[in-house]
Amino acid sequence: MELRGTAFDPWQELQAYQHSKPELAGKFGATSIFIGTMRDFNDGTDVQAMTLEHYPAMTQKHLRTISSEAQQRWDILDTLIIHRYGEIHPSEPIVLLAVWSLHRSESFPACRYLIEELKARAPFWKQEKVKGDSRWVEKNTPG
Amino acid sequence: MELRGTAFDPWQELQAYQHSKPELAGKFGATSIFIGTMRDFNDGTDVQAMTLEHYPAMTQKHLRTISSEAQQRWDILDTLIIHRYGEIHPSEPIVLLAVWSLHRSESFPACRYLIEELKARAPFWKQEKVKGDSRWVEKNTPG
Amino acid sequence: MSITVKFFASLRETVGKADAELDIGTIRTAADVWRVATDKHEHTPNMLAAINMEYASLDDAVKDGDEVAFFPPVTGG
Amino acid sequence: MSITVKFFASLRETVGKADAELDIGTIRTAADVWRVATDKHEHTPNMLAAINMEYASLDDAVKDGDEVAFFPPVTGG
Repeated sequence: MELRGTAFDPWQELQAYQHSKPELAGKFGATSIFIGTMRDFNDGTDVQAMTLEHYPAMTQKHLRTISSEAQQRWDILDTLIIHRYGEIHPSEPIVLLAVWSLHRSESFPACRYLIEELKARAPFWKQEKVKGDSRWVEKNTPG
Repeated sequence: MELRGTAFDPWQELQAYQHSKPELAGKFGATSIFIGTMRDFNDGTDVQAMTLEHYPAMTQKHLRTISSEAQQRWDILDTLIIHRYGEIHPSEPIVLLAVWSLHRSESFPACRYLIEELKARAPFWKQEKVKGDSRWVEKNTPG
Repeated sequence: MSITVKFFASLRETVGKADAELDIGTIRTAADVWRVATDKHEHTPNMLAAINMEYASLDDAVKDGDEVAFFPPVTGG
Repeated sequence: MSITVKFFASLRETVGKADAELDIGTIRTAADVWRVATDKHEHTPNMLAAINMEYASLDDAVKDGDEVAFFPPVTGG
């Protein structure tokens, strides 16, 4: 679980993370991944950039909780959560979630649970830059 | 959609594929990915290697069909399917699936659909090497 | 005998500050914290509150040393 | 006037060949193809058949030029 203030490459992160866990090699049969990426438009208008504000200690606490809830509900081997904060530009990843398990019947619902709970509970707030102005995003798209 | 006779790195494939589609940049908000990986055990015994036999023309046809069915059922921007055949070793990816869409409510069910339909319909057959012997895998784990 | 208060996102802008430190005095609930810290500022009905990093209702009790936060609906991910 | 036949995986091993080419003769259905190509070999009830790359039932009709395949339940992914 990591909060990141600068842009990251999800493929490099996944490769490095899996490499850092040699004990998983040969043990998992299923990996489910979700990446949320910033688009260059929202609600019909162009978006130049976005600032993601957060409540650091509470965010960390809740991402850890969500992750252990997933580990309790499903038989999974490992999870990875990386979430951006700060200024974000179109086509940059906002969130990367990955779940490793023996079978897909565990990794799929666990990955979905992580993103739904993260969106419902993790204290982040998006402010979009639209035509020089700033607007707060009032709510997330439903899952 | 590609059938691959040799080992591949899913992260490199994803990076290269996304790089090859600059028109997608900034347009997608959600990417759902599934990777099926060979384990070093199955049904309680160690597995040294696996041979994946397939029916090439029928496999290609069905993977294309499954992919266009997903594109018809959900509002998705792109899909990627890479599937191995031939001799596979533990911890090598067998299948890589990715779906790009605006929102997660499209990418998640589409990605799940791809793997369930692939497992149900694509003509592949696994033969495991166990203690020097070969055994055919009789059926897949349910989803 | 004090309470730390935090405001985030649009609420931080509306209230005009990010933090406050309150003497506990007659404060008993999160709603009291809001009233004292914002000088009875009105808030939207969908405002969220957290006490010590856990979601709380405005009726929930606060005690000395607590950190109380107020913010709009969350929009991460 | 011929039918191309293919056998895969454990079925290829049981039958002892991967391919066959049949004169169409009195062959009308996929079941006829199986009987002629395998010399009336028994098959498991879960055997699958495909005609021209599409899943088919053993009762389905075949015609000149068709490719008919027989295989066990698929186990990809």
